[in-house]
Amino acid sequence: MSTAATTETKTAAPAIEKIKVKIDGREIEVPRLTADWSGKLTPMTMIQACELAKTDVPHYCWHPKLPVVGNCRMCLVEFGTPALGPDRKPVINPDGTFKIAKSPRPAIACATPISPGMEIYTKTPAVKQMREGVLESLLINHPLDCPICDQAGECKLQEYSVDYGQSASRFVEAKVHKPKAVDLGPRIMLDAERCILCTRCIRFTRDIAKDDALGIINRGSYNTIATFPGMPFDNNYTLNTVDVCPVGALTSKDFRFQMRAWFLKETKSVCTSCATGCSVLFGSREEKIYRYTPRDNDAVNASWMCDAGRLNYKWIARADRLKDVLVRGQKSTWTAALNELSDKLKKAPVGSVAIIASARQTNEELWLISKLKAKLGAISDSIARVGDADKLLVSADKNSNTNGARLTGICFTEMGVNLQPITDGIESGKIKTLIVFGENIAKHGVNKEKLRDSETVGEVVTEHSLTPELLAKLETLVVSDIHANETTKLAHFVLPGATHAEKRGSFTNGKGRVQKFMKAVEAPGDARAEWEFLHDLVHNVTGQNGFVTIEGLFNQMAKEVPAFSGLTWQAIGDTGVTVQI
Amino acid sequence: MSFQATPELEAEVNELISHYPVKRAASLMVLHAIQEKFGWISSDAVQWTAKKLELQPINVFEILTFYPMLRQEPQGKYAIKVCRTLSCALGGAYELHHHFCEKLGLDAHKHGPQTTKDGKFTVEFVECLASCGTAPVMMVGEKFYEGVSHKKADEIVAGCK
Amino acid sequence: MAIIVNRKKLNFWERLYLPVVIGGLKVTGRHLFRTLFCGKAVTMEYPEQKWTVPTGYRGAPYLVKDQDGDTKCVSCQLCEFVCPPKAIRITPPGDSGQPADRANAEKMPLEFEINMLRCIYCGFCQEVCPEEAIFLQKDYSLTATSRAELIYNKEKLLSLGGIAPGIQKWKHKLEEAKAQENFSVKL
Amino acid sequence: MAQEYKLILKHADEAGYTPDIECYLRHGGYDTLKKAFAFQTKTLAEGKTQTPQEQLRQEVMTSGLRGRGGAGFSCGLKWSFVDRKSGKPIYLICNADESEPGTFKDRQIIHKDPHQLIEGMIISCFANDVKLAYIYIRGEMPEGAKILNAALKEARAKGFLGKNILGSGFDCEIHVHRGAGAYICGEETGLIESLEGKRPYPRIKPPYFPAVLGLWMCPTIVNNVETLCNVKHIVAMGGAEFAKLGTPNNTGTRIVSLSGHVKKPGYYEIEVGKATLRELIEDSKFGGGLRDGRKLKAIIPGGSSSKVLKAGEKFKLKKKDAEGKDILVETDMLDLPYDFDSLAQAGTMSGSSAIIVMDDSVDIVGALANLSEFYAHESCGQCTPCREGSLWMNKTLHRLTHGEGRAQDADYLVKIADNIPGGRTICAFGEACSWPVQSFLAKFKDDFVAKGKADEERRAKETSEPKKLEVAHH
Repeated sequence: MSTAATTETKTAAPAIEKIKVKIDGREIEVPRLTADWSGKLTPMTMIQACELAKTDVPHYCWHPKLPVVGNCRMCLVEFGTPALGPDRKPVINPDGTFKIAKSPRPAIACATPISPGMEIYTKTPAVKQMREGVLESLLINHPLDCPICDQAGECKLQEYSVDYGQSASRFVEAKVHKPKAVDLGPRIMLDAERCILCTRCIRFTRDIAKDDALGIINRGSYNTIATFPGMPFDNNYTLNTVDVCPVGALTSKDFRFQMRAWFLKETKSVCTSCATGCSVLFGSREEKIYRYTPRDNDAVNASWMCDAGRLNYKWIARADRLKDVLVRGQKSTWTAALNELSDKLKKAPVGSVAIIASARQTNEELWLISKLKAKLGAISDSIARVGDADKLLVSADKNSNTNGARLTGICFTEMGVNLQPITDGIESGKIKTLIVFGENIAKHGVNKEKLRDSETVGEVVTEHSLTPELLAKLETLVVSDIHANETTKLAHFVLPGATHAEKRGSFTNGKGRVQKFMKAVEAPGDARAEWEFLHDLVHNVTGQNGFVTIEGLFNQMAKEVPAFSGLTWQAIGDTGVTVQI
Repeated sequence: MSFQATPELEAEVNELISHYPVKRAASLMVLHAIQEKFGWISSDAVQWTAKKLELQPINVFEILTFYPMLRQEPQGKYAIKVCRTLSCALGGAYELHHHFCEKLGLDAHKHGPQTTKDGKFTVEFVECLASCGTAPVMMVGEKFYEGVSHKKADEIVAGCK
Repeated sequence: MAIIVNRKKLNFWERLYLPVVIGGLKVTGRHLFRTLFCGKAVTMEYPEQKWTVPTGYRGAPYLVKDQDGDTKCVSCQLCEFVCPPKAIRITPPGDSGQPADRANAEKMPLEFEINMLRCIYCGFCQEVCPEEAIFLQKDYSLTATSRAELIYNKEKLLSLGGIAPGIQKWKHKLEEAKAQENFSVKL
Repeated sequence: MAQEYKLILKHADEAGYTPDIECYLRHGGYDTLKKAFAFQTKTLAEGKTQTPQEQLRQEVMTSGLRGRGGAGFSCGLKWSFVDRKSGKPIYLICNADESEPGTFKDRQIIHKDPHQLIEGMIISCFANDVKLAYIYIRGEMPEGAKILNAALKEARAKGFLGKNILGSGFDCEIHVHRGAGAYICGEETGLIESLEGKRPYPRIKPPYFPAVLGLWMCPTIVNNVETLCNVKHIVAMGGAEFAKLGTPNNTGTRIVSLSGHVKKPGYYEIEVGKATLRELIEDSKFGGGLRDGRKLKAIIPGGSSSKVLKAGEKFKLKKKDAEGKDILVETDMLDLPYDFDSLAQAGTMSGSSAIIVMDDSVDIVGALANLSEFYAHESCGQCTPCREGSLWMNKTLHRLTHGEGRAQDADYLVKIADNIPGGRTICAFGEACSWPVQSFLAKFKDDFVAKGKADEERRAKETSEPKKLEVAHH
């Protein structure tokens, strides 16, 4: 493979010593040290070794990205270590193996470090009995209200009850009742009765989100998760606590009573709210998206995402979506519109066409646009969006594919330098055709001024320099967008596009991570993925025949764009590949 | 009414904080100090404490709700605590608690601290007070009484003016 | 792998078929005789006359209410999931949607539709229901003048379903919780 | 014949002895501290040198002193585990959170002779290079905290505390930290968390062993009040001399707290193992026997969490015969010598040396219900089995004592209790709350079954289902 596309940056980390442990009689070699939740190298624990050995150890409080507390006691296992003789050296059996001294007490797999020669037993009758005991304890005061609980179907209590629990409860006493439907904050609802007090939410918000807002109040069996009275739990990462909650104690108000989890189709995708590009899963049913949840990707977002990004999906199903191909205001067909447009473009003199693409389009689409640009000798640029950044995941750059736009040559390192020349060109009549993708230039203008993102940080309108009057000077205005807006009203050609949820493609995030995303729902009406019609347009105008599949398109792009060289659609995988930006 | 720390309390708290290399460690002692002055710890007092110790209010609230000796509500002028754990129970603690409740017009079967209507007494049936050899034992405020007979109990109540 | 089933070899009489045909005609004749002369009819004048439906009969599924007249369904959508012909369609209430009409059960369907044209009366919905809110009842002849009419909505299903007393677990939970009010956590 | 042997409480109960420093100094107070400071670096036979601190620690090791808090772990070993190479400060905490029901020995020391504790602490601090120490006293002892604060002030004024103590160049400061009513703060890591100003949730071990990652993640020693007082006497009399007190492996003296149905409840200091349970209960020098006309029913020998002993129980006790061979001798429970090892052999423990005596007037179900309410109230709620199990047992026992029992409840309780101990919880509270239930049920099962049966029969007459009774805490 070639050089430009590097996978992970390989630093000469010191080799980690490997040790041998036996898990349920199977020997496995594992590293002695491994990264803990904060990325620090710490001794590998039993649960991590079991994970490597693909041995299931049930757990509630342990989470690979959170500090270890060891309070749920679900991961108790039995173990033995090599017996030491009087000389403090391991005793060797006649067959050359270590003599194992089995520990009389069990250990929690999540906090006990492994040692050479250790044997871990996860399937003994004692372990089985302990798991049953813990599950029974967790369930005695649980309300057992699965039919109304949003977590049902993805609940660890349900799963482990089936896998490790007993069928019947012996409990005949009255349950402990705690507050239900507690409004913890603007996005979070708490049902304290369902809570198993694993403290994952507390640790997340204290150690990851750095907002020490949650705690446990009261004592013993009456312990309850709570915020300080009158202080809402409202940081930008609260919904992650819903993800880490293994039961239905913390639920998202946005998703509350909307749809049962088992109906949701999961589609691997990428969040487009900022340049971070968190890996997400779309939960959709019958062409409707119900939620975003973060998807593990250590190179981008670990296991988290921000609330703003997570809730920023409702525009996909908005009623004002463009559904029809319009030519001069009249409904048309893709074939007719594209043929007419191709003919126009073929005849356009060099330098008479300008392209304003969006840095929210995919790498493949931007690459196809760059082909048009080359053929037409067009001037092109894109529009920057900025907002506030934080220290965890939110980037100031609100465009999801700024780097893609740069790498494909649509814009330069400083995005927006060509906007003034385009404005001047239209003014002087030199530019007769303007092709706009996904930017409402009639409203926002095409100023060099950075655009404050309207969708996520509130409407901020920059000074107009591309007024409707100016746009009226154009011979041809081609606009492809998702929603109807001021610019589409002025356009001669309106080409309805698809959102990222309705097509496949890839983005290059702020750090150069190329990630692909999959299609979750169908685009409404006649709307089509931009790469599909762009492909036709490029074919008609330039005569080049690329690929009609997204895989082929990507692979072709990787061959031609130096930054992507060596990549293939297949090789990007689910978590992406970092390229040199 | 928001919480107002007196200069003395402020000085005492500063002194307490100086006992520890980490401010947070003083929280339990600060809460004790507040309770000593005001009789209970209000929500505003929690926020004041948190600010003083550079913590979040929930950090203080967590410990306030954990310890039964810390009060989230005003209590009577005289806080009577009767020990109920085994040795005292063997020595007649239940009868003693009953006696107090009857005398002060409270419900002996109700759990948790109960305050008389006039706000003079708060009676609580508490866990071991660590003087099992002289059962039954009880406390009024910080004063400790051992081997409390019903007669002695009456005298104690009579002594509370 | 093919399995060869050996047919029983028929003898002469059997190959004639006549004895069987005659046997059948005998039954017909007997019924004819009884109908004409004994007044004992084996058929009935449907729809004026109606058949007595036996217990355990699986007719159309309807939603039931509890003894307090409250909707039992909590919109868990298990019936929708399990329904083989996908006849059931539930619209969950959503966070700001319709609250349940009884205390403590936070949820109730916003809409509940059964397409009776699709329903195959299999009874899976009744079996899967954790709330005992849907029962196959005795209706077997559903008629309408349009397809749309045979999509029964929540209101119709509830009115047809009637009352089915039960344990009322949500009410019970609330009572248990109320008994603990003195000791419940303060927030 | 067993005698009281007063070492720690030698002066405390003397007429006219007051807790102030003048009185303490008149009785030779702080002389041992001076003796400790006078230790010189010495060269051993192998050419190694031993610092005064190492010598002091050696004395404690030689003395065989076992922790008086409950677990009976060797104090010298505990000190030897301390991570002295980390470069972090070492802390010492005196565990005065005396909360085990039945125990009231530390109260005597703190109230009557606080300077003895302070001297023991300063010596222990010196031996372990500790510059900052805390006394964690339970909240229910406000007077004790006041006495200690006054004593610390006096000690400071006399130069026994603070900078450059007695010109030795050693700095040491001690502060009093008050608890607020939580049994779990007696667990050393729970205590550390509480002292740090957090909820007293015991820490997981590994990795948070106090000797390495204790208070503020620094090496920390947590010792009981009586243990630290003993350190003073060990240094005063020499470790070897101290080891002659008591019996081998059970050295020194112990203050036994005697409560319940005896004529003379109270605290008695004895040489460890030099008195049997019978002597402690019946001898006129100690408990003075049961109330007239009453027979012994059961003894809780080491604080409420130790396993109960039933009157008349017999145990096989390991002893050495005349030739020095190990033999098993059948011993009545009352003839068990009161020490760590004998009680351990009898399947229970001497714990915090608190004996609760119950005579035949006791309703054994009620007694267990009383204890279980204590444990349900005191569980911190961190680990699942203990959080849920302790309250569950309490609810069941509450039912049994309120006429709503079932015959099967005896087995039911054991099954619940079996789910809690044996390393399933972070700290020993899991054991503490289930051992009473397990042992009461093992030894008095008939009482429980009979109670449940009686309830069932009564209800059968009334034809009613068992009611669900609410249990709540203060």
